[in-house]
Amino acid sequence: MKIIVSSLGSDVVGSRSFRWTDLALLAIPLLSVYVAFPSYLSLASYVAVMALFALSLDVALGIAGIVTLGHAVFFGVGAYAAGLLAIAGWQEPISGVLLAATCSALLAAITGPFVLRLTGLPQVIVTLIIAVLFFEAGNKMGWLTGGDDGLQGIVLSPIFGVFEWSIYSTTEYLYVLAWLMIVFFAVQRMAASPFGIALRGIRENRLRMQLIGSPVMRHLVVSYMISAFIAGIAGALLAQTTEFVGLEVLSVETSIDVVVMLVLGGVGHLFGALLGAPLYLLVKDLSKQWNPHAWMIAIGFLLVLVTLFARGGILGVLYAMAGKFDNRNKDKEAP
Amino acid sequence: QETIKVGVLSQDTGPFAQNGRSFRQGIATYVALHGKQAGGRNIEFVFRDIGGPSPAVAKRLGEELLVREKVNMLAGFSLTSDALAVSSLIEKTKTPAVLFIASSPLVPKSSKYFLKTGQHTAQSASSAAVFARKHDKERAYIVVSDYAPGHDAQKAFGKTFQAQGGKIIGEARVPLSTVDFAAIVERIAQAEPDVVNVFVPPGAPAIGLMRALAERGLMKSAMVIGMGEAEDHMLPEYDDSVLGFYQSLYYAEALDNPENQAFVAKLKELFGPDTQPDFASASAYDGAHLLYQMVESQKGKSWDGPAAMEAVKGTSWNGVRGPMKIDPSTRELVQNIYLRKVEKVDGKLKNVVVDKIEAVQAPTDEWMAN
Amino acid sequence: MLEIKDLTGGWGRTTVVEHLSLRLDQGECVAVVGRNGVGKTTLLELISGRAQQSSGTIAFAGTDISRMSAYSRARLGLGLVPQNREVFPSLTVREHLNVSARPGRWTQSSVLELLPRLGQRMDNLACHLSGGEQQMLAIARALLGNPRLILMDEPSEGLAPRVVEQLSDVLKAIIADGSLTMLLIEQRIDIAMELSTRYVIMDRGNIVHEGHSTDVLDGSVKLADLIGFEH
Amino acid sequence: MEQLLGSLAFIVLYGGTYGVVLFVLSIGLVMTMGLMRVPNIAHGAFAAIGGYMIVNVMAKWGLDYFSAIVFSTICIALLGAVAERTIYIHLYRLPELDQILVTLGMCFVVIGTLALVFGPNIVSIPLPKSLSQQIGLFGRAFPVYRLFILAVGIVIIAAFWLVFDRSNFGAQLRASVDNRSMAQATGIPVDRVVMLAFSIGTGLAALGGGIGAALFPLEPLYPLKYLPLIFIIVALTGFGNIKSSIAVAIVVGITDTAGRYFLPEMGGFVIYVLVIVVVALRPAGLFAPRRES
Amino acid sequence: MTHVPRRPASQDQEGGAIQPATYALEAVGLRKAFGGLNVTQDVSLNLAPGARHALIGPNGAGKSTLIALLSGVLRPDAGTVRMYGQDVTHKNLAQRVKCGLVRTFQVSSLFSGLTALENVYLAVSECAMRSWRPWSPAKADKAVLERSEAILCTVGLQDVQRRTIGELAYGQQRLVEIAIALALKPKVLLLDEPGAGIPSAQSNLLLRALDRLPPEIAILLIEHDMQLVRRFASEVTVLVEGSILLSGSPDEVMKSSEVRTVYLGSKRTERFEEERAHA
Ligand SMILES: Nc1ncnc2c1ncn2[C@@H]1O[C@H](COP(=O)(O)OP(=O)(O)OP(=O)(O)O)[C@@H](O)[C@H]1O
Ligand SMILES: Nc1ncnc2c1ncn2[C@@H]1O[C@H](COP(=O)(O)OP(=O)(O)OP(=O)(O)O)[C@@H](O)[C@H]1O
Ligand SMILES: CC(C)C[C@H](N)C(=O)O
Ligand SMILES: [Mg+2]
Ligand SMILES: [Mg+2]
Repeated sequence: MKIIVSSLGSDVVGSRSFRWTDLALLAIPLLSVYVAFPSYLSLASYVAVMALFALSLDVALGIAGIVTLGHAVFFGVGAYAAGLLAIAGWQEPISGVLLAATCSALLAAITGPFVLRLTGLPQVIVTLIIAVLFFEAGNKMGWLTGGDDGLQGIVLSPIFGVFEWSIYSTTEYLYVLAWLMIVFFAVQRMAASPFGIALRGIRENRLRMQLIGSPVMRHLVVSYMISAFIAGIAGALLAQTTEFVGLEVLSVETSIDVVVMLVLGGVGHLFGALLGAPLYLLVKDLSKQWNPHAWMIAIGFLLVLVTLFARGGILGVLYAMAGKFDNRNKDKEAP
Repeated sequence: QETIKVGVLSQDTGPFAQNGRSFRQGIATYVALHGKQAGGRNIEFVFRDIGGPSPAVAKRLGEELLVREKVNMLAGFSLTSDALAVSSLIEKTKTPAVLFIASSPLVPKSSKYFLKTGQHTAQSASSAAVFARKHDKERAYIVVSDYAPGHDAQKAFGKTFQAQGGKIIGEARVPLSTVDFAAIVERIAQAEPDVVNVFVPPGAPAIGLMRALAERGLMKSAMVIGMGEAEDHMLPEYDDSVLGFYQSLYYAEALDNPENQAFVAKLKELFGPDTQPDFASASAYDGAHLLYQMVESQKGKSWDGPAAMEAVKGTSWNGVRGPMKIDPSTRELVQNIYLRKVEKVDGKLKNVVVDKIEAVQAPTDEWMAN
Repeated sequence: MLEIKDLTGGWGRTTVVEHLSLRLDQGECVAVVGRNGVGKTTLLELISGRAQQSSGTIAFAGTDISRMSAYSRARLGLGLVPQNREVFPSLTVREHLNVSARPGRWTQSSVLELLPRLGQRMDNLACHLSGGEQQMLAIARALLGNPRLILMDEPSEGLAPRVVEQLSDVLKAIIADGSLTMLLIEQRIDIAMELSTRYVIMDRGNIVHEGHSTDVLDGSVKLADLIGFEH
Repeated sequence: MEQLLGSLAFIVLYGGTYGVVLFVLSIGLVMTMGLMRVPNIAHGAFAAIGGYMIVNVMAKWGLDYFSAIVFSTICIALLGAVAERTIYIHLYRLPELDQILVTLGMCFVVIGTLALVFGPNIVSIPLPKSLSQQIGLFGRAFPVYRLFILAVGIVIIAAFWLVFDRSNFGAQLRASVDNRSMAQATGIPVDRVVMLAFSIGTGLAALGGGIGAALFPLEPLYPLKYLPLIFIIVALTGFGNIKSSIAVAIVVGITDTAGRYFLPEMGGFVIYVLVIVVVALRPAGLFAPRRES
Repeated sequence: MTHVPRRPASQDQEGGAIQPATYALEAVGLRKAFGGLNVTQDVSLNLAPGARHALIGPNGAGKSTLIALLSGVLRPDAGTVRMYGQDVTHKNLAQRVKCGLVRTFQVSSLFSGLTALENVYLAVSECAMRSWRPWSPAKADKAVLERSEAILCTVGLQDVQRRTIGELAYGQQRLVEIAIALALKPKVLLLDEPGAGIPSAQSNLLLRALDRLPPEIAILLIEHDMQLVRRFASEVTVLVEGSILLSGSPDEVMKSSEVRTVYLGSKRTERFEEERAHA
């Protein structure tokens, strides 16, 4: 069975490329959160971390078509690596994030060739199983991970040696935001690059891609590593901002959560990840306040409705509206 | 009039939702009996649901409670990891926090602002071993779920049982997700123990384990002893296979001290006659008492969290569980551990108190370490 | 047999066929020719009920079938050989023949006699067949349903010349005796003209020219000019 | 020696019945996923609804165990038919990822509703006296309940053989799924065939949820909790091969039981490792007997 | 028409090391069986540089399978495939493409979610070794983009290059298939029924596109349309039941009575004779 990912393939070659103004457009609302809701910054930085995580999934799922229910493995490894580094005395945060993310990417290099040989449901199932095994391994290796008790005692030195961490999450939020923007920009570039198009080609038709001489497996593994690297960054940021790592970073629920976030936002658009994470957490929070068990019902309905009626998530809807507009122009151009 | 806010971090949804419900019930019952005020101040509880084993969320909610809600104290905590996640927060803000049931010895050590009204896992586990030896059980098999609390329980039972001259003939840690215990029970049966010590999370695993043990006849041929697997309100979920199951814990519904009678009566009045208390609601009730004491201690002064803590360290009082005392050096409780057995009373399954071990102290770190 | 009036329709919201009218009598074979992408396939699929019709009527043997599902149309006696073969990849050849069979002149043995190659591959999954074998299977499947009107979209594609020849001989005979009506799309003009009695030329979703196939065969009409191919 | 024999008897009998429950629980998904190509994550939800229904009709209407099981199986089969007509019908055309998401959403809704209505805790189905006894078999006590499971399994297998080997039904179903519109144009009553198949699958899920409740306890999270296990059966079966799914389920049941018996600490994961090994050795072989096209 | 390539005069099969390689593509003793069915039985085939070779045969004779073996989609059970003397039997698909061995598919196999332009772009950028560039925007690579557009122009698809493949008519998809093959700068081109679905009168466009290819490219074509075969090929091989029945010039082959009985049928041959008389 082939799993086709329902992203709306935007015409990369034909469309305008990413501009710096887009980044500014993105940065303004995010920064205004900082000013407008100073008491929500801890939530905001959590949301930003999850958005980054969802973005990493979008690289694998939306661009390269790798369907995984086990992405939390990379998130978790990044988180533990960052936590352990800090505990071991490596307290510089930025290099800590990069080292932790490298661990995730290396792991992807190891599991990648195996997972990526598969497609469709076998791939889904194997990623799920690997995730289950990693969770159990995390639990078993209590001497390293703290097992069920979690990893505590993470202390970091100030960012650039200047900016102190604060319990009001001011530093944390800006720190996470900076990472998010940088990564987002990089991923945007990648998606519109020849490499990005090659990945989309693999997603559409793997055999055919081999037949135009493309090193499909190597492309896939590299994209998987990139995705894992970003997931590792997200995990490391979570560890650094919460100063704690719990086993749940490796859990299957985390993997499912991130898929749901991405899908609500819209797969394959990158912006979708940024929209999906807040939407998901908002709905979860609001419905929980109404009734503790209601959130699953609310998210469930949302998932059904979005998939059936708003193909491509919120962003898909926006694009479709913009697309109608676009088509009209296209028709005018045609002779 | 000034209000003291207490943030309660609990699990209202997800696999530990039962705990959250009990926390709310325990607190509500205490408030109903003792009013909303102490030491001339209003006390307000603010609840937050962590919604599953998610320390990152616990930490975030803790931060929210402190920053946005400006709570003066924290309370609740089902899971050790939730408590550990906020330890750096309360350390930085010098906020007292009362642990209702998180029972790992790591927690009080992680911050000096933790108090607890639950237990040290070893208190119940060691008492179970003492009780088994009292009944001349020689050969013990230990089966625990493979996670940190399980490891603590396994250690404490085994150590105490051997120290008292018993023999451990087998030990197994089964994965947390196990619900079909037929295979491990088969092994246990072949080892022919006369006491089986268990520690598994309540719910599907506990029910599965009891059923498998009964099916293999072990419930009769051996003493099966656990911790909080079959509280009274869970018993309707079990069938008769659970008959004869022993549990050691610091609370039992059937305790007949006046505090408990008042508590149970009010609880049933508030939440319906079918509501039953458990160790979580009892701990929440006793925890509420401790919180009120702390507020009381600051009567007439401006609020000072660390001072309030200092004031209650070393106090002793009669909780719904009987006499309890905070050990000022470790901030662990000295309390009675009750041995209960599931029996049929008037055709219904009930936990009947069969023994109690008085003034059990928490073991030292050195004892736990080796 | 088939009467199409003012038919408009296409795929989803895109309209491909516009205000097209066409009439087929019993025992007739009409060939539809035209360049790539002019909407021949779409016309056929509108008749079979798999494309979306937006206006106009299609009457089949006196019944208005415009609003019927593809299933009801098939049950009424419409057979389809689609352009991409569309065999069921997870069914064997035998299963194809079983699920499509309905009583009539075509039986499993008579179809296999016409297409003996299929008989040798009875227990193969359709996705393991060669291109031509899949085409044969698509034809066999349609014939076994014993339709009164058969819609064929490029049936000769991928078939060896000898098979095409045999097939067209047999089909010609049945059409001649009046028991089958056919709407044929065929890129190979020689085959199309040989089989059909009439032809229509489509361009941009409509019929722009009609004529008798014999005129093309005897060279009095040059089709290529009409269709507008570059040479 | 005797001990070894005892161990073996235990593993075969318990593992076998465990496998049968897995088979009944997963056969519906083998059909929907393998034949109908819908990775129906909500499959377990039907099993859970069926289980809760059994509990409630037994408690509220006083139905006995066996009638309650039959009743709920039929109800859930009907529910499945309705769900197919109203929801799943929109899914066939969607990409698989979307199918996963919609059914996952449905699964969430069911979990939330069950928790809301019946509380977050586990509920159990009381076994009748006749099933909770033990009888001697192979020189050891053996619960009658497990024999009952075996018997149900055999009946179901026989029924499947009748429906799928003796009729066109299987082929019609696969054709309908391979290419819905072409199947319609071929004159196959696609809607009826698919609905029937779906309803059989969900009915059996409910049956499995009911008879297996002692092995897989009912709780709101049930639909997701046992999903990996059911997935494993479906995957190892090689998508859609109903006949081999019984063998696979029993092998999985026995391997799992043996793993838990010989390696209590890690045994729960033997089966996962097995799946990974199988996939490593035969990435296409076991999973996909036919070529994609 | 095009020039007629000559067979290399003498050729020593074993002496690859000594003699400079002369054949563009050389298959020796290929075998393939599916289960019990021998689909390819000891097939040997040579294409000289610049060859215009057609492969014909009844349905199910094993033509597509042979192409699959040559292009590396399938592994042969026995036999060797060489390109310019280099053994490529154990190279995978991608490596063979890099060596210049390119094929098209009988049933279109395209990137259906991408536009026609992107489809070709993929091939061009892969061929230009650009596919590892993760940073520079794809559209900034003017060389690649222009070549892609030029290739689409040769097959007459310039008007629809911004449409996704799913929106194209079948015949147009077939042309994209060929455009991709051309984009890969083939040295040896294997075409599996490229004409299918393209109106016979329009196959000019196809032939013209092939004619514009550098003459040293060797082409192997599978086709059931004899007119196309005759206009295109200088040599024809007939495959029946997995083995080669005969090879020769189009005229020779089509005159053969055996070929008539198993493949061409009577009328078709007559018409062919007629056409030849006209030509
Ligand atoms: N299944 C489909 N979905 C959406 N659009 C389609 C579909 N099939 C065809 N089209 C569109 O309809 C238009 C007409 O195509 P159609 O296939 O009817 O042409 P045709 O005359 O059959 O061409 P050809 O000779 O290439 O087969 C094309 O522009 C195509 O994009
Ligand atoms: N994977 C497979 N399993 C079993 N049989 C196969 C498989 N692939 C191909 N075949 C069989 O091998 C034979 C040769 O197929 P192939 O596609 O090479 O034929 P072909 O010469 O290209 O025919 P056509 O002209 O119809 O395209 C066919 O009879 C086909 O059924
Ligand atoms: C049995 C309970 C008192 C133990 C508790 N569940 C804990 O996590 O520590
Ligand atoms: Mg067409
Ligand atoms: Mg072929």
